[in-house]
Amino acid sequence: AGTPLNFQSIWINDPEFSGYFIALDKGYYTAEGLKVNYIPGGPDVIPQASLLTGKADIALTSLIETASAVSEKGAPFKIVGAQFQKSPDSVISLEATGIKSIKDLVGKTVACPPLSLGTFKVLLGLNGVAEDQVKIVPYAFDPTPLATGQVDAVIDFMTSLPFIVEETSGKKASFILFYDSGMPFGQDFVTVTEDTLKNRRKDVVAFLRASRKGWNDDFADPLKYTKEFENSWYKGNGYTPGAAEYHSKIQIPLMQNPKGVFTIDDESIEKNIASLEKIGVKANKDLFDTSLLAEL
Amino acid sequence: MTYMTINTSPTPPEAAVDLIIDQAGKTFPTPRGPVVALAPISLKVTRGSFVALIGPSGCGKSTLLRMVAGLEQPDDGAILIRSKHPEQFRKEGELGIAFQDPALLPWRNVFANVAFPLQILGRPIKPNNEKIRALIDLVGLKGYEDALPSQLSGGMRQRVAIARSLVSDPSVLLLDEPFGALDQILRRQMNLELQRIWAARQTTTLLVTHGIDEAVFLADEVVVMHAKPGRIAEIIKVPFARPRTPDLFSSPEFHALCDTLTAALHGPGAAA
Amino acid sequence: MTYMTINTSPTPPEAAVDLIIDQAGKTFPTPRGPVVALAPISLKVTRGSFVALIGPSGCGKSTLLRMVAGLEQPDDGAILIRSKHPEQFRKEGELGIAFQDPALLPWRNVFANVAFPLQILGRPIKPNNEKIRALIDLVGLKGYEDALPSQLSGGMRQRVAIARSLVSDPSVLLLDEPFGALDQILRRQMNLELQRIWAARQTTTLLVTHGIDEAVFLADEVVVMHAKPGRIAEIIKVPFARPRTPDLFSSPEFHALCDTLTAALHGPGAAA
Amino acid sequence: MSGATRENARIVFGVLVVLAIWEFLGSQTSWGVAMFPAPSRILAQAFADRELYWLHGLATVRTATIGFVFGCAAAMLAALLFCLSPSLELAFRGVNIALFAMPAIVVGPLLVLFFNGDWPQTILAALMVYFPAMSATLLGLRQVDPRLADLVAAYGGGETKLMLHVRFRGALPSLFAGFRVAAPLAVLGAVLGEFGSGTRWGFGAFLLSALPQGNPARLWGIGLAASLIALAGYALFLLPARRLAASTSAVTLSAVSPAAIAVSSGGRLRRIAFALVALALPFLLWWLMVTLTKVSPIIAPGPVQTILFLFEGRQASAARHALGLALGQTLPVAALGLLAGLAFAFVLAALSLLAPALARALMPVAMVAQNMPLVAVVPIVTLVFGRGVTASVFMAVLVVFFPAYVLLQQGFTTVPRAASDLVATYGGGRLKNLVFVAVPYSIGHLFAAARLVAPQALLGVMVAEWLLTGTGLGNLLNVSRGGLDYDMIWAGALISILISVAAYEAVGLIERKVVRR
Ligand SMILES: Nc1ncnc2c1ncn2[C@@H]1O[C@H](COP(=O)(O)OP(=O)(O)OP(=O)(O)O)[C@@H](O)[C@H]1O
Ligand SMILES: Nc1ncnc2c1ncn2[C@@H]1O[C@H](COP(=O)(O)OP(=O)(O)OP(=O)(O)O)[C@@H](O)[C@H]1O
Ligand SMILES: O=C([O-])O
Ligand SMILES: [Mg+2]
Ligand SMILES: [Mg+2]
Repeated sequence: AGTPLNFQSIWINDPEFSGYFIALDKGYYTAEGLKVNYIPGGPDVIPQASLLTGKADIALTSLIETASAVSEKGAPFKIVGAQFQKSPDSVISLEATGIKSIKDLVGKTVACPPLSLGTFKVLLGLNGVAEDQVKIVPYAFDPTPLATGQVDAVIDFMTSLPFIVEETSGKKASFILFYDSGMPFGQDFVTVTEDTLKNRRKDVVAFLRASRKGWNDDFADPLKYTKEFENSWYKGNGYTPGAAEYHSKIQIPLMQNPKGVFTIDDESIEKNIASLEKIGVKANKDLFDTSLLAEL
Repeated sequence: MTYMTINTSPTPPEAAVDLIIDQAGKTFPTPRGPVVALAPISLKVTRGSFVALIGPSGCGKSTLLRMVAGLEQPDDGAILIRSKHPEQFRKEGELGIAFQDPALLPWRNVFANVAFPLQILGRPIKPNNEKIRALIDLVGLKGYEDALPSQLSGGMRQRVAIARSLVSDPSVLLLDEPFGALDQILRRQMNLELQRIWAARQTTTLLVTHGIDEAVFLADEVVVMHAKPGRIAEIIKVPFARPRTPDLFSSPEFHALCDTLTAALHGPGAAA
Repeated sequence: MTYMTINTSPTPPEAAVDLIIDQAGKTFPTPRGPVVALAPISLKVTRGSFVALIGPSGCGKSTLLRMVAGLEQPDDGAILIRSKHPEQFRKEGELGIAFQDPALLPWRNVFANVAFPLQILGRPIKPNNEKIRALIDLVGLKGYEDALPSQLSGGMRQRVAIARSLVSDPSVLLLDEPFGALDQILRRQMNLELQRIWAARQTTTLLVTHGIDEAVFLADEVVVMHAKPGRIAEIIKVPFARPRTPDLFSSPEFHALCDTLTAALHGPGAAA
Repeated sequence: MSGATRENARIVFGVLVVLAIWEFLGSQTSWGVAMFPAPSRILAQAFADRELYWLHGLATVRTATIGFVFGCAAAMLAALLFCLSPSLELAFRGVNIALFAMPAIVVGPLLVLFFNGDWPQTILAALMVYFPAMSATLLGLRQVDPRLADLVAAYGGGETKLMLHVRFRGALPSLFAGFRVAAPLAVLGAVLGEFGSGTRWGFGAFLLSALPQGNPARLWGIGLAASLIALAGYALFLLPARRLAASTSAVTLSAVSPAAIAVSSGGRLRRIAFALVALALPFLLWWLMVTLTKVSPIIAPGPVQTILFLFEGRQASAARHALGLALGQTLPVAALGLLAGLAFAFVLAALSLLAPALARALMPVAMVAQNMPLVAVVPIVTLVFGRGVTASVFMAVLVVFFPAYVLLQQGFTTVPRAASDLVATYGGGRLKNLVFVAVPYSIGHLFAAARLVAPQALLGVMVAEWLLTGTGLGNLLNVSRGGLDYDMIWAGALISILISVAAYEAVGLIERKVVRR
């Protein structure tokens, strides 16, 4: 197939996307006859929107946004795989603060990205904490307020922040996964439009297959690629080698599945849908199409 | 309707009329109510004649000149220069003007300011270099070609404006107190030069001046205006032969005419 | 060093000197090289005297006035008004000035323009309402108090500037060709008014003018300047008794002195 | 030692003292170490990062330059057209303000959707540049000395000749003021665009990647470097502007106030008619754009859909409620931000007359503050101001003051010497000159500045809401884009633009009252 496959990522280049970089560098996509065009993400990049405008053919998305776009706006999205079985979304705090469970947030100040606010509030409710028992302020990706004690906890991925906070403040940090606190979500769902699924099904399958190969390479020796990409894919992304290594290693258990990376099965679909329901987003199983994974 | 007609002395009957002002008046609306700058006046000026306008401050001299140049529209009546509307006529490049305020372009030096009308008229500067320099010389500013207006004295700026009014070789020349900021010696010099240029080119000239002697020396006819409302009170012919020389200034006839004019200015209807 | 000293006619030996100009000259740097506006000159003016400055256009009259007002710094030498530096002196509100250009603030009406110096000096307007109106009346602009500068004729603007220069009851008055745009009748009137005000308040006055007759009529001494470079050529005393009346204009002595002045202006060193 | 030299020496000394205090706080206090890094640390980090600075810096400079060129070219062309046809300006006023008042949180994602490569950030830079540059240029073109206009007319010259020989040249200082506004805004726009667009290179991307790394020295280094580039852009156009201003202002005072010339004429009826056109035109263009590009209505609802969203269907009242609530939080703060921003701009511009050396010293500080990426200063702002109204107003002022300052300062420098001389002769100092001459003379600039600030203030507060308070319209729009709730985003943008237009027109109304008495 000569037509390029435009792949919209969900964030800037960091170890979260190593598998794809490996597949690109090692020619796994080319071997599948794909010409993958990797488009990095960023705060203003909304991958679902890229799908809708046709800028991207395939995208990594967050479930809540995708599901609500489907149920409320009638967006023609299909999820064909999940990079993270468990979302890295966490409550991250300094160990000294003594936050060991969501309940411990009572009376604390939490910096939460506005986009995660709804989810976080529901999470509080699920754990028996009333909204007004926690002081919530906006969070803009900067760990400084946590390190300096301006806030007691932040809502962020645990893939690099705990390491960074420890490095900068010299104090131990800990995290609580949303997943483990009554809000089991996956993350970085491989999403396409119904049109793409119909017209380029083969390409999407090929993409999943090649990407899985890339991830498997990564799982086998994450540090090798961290080093390798330091001066290519990661260049200029601000990571220290230590943070990149930490990130590469800590994310692996969240992605791995005995049936291979990207796996979604009935069990995980149910969990995700149940979580969506908790935050008031309607969804049904049609949102997911597991048949492509079956063809890998 | 009667016209007050002005002719050069021995008028051939077919002498062309260059300027017709027909019952043209001007009232400015202001927040404090309308201000009559000029009651409707009529005037004819034949080709090549030199007309001086004198009158008290505020009697509408500048307004009249600005109407002739098409910069103000008369409320009623009509103004025709060479049978054309002022807006049309000035496009032909036959109009020269020096305002009461020199109005120099602050970013242009003397040379470029004098050359400005040519540029507006779309005429080339290069072939006129010599002429521009000669005009600058004429007004005594040789050596100041490159000076900016901010580097000139008040009288020097006024002289630039005089040179500029002549640069397009106009056939109708409007001068609004062009010599107001000049000393008497220079003023006399400029009077003579102006007479020379006027005679050589038969330029129909309207000169606003406060110098009665200047008016008598230069003009074929002097239009005396009165104020409140601005109007033409009297038109006085100047019978002296051309060309006129500086000794005219000391002749008794000259002084007599000046006295007549002074009386006309003071006249019974002349408001303070 | 010699001073050219100017005194009111019968000078008591202890007459205070209001203005001392001591070897003050002014050269302007321009891209075309330095322009000597004024060679170093010295001059003393005693308190209450009236000095007229005459000279060809560009001889440095305005520059001199501006130096006295502290608006230009002399290259060398010193200028003292009542033993103070101009910058200091003007703060006392004892200086009145009318520039060659009326320099009215376009957004202020006539009344507010005349009142402007009071505001700058931090004096109240209200109690001076009557005085401001009287000054506007004096310059013949009664009824135009609310008019904006754009609604005035050239001569009217100049008259506003004259009224403004008097509003602060200055003890030193600098006037740069204040009557240039006025007709002769009004000019004579203003001459008389100026004499009256000067006499009543013993205002030390420096008047730049191109009217030789005006200079002789008003001044105690006339400073004749020459150009290239600007300098003082001669100082001529005017012996006529005070108060002077309009008949002076027709006296033979008056004409004789005017001729002397004209000659001095033309003098051997006078450049064109 | 002359007065100026002495004053400059004092300022150098002052700067050194400030740096020393900064160094102390930044290295000796725990909060300083964490969020107010000492200059030495910033420099050391920058040196370590020098290769990255080169790569990112080059990208930003390129993007900003291209954005600057496009934005200014459009601004000059538009100003020319608007000067020739004031009706056109009235008709396009809505579009102009919309382009300016469109929240970056809304535009950013849209640009990223429709353009590839460096174009999203380049276009954002151009968009930020366009309106202020156009306003400054238009102001300069309009304020033609009527004496010169008469001269041209007397020689049969029409609008073209007047434009060619008088307006253009007379507008040069204003044009340069426009450039001075535009250059830093282009950098800011580029950085903002890079921050969001997913590009790999540019200070915005550098900033975004540095942000989660807990390395304040790097963060501040990036911010300062971006500011320095902006400052350099500003300075580039400052020197020629100074020289130009001197040779452009008239020697004598015109009898007509320059502000009175620029106030648009025409009867009330005509103005109302054009106001309606101005209101309708953006909607028409919006509808055209949506229709022609055939974008999914989920992302780009047309005007009808957006209005229906607000007034029909189940969700309408909830949407109106959410927007009303957000506006209730945003508007009062924006009004405060407008006043505070204008006041700050005025004070800074006034200082350029009252205490030029102090203004020269403050200017870079203010510029750096304005260009410092807000995300980098959030922790310190929070520390100093908390997360309440004060913090929002402070952030709004930072975003707002700069174009207003440049315009005002430009106005002050065009005052003819004759007017200042008058003040001087009566012993008036700089303050009296400011109050009685400079301000009334440049009243047109003052109002132009106010009109610029009006939409900006709203934007500034929205940024603060997004980064600091998590309330109001800024937060609503930010949250909505996550939910792909483009109906809400467009509705919010529409309302914020309508408010901006209203504020802009209100300023114009006041101006007409003040200038034409
Ligand atoms: N734009 C205007 N608006 C209102 N009134 C005006 C305007 N222009 C002129 N006037 C008024 O019209 C009258 C005549 O003005 P004009 O300038 O023609 O006088 P002038 O004869 O040239 O006087 P001067 O010798 O002082 O220059 C004056 O009373 C003046 O106030
Ligand atoms: N700012 C300046 N820069 C350069 N040259 C100047 C400047 N101001 C004045 N000059 C020059 O200084 C000389 C004297 O100027 P000044 O204005 O004092 O003359 P003046 O005697 O008042 O003449 P006028 O009667 O024409 O007003 C002139 O040659 C003028 O060109
Ligand atoms: O980075 C910002 O300036 O918002
Ligand atoms: Mg006049
Ligand atoms: Mg002078």
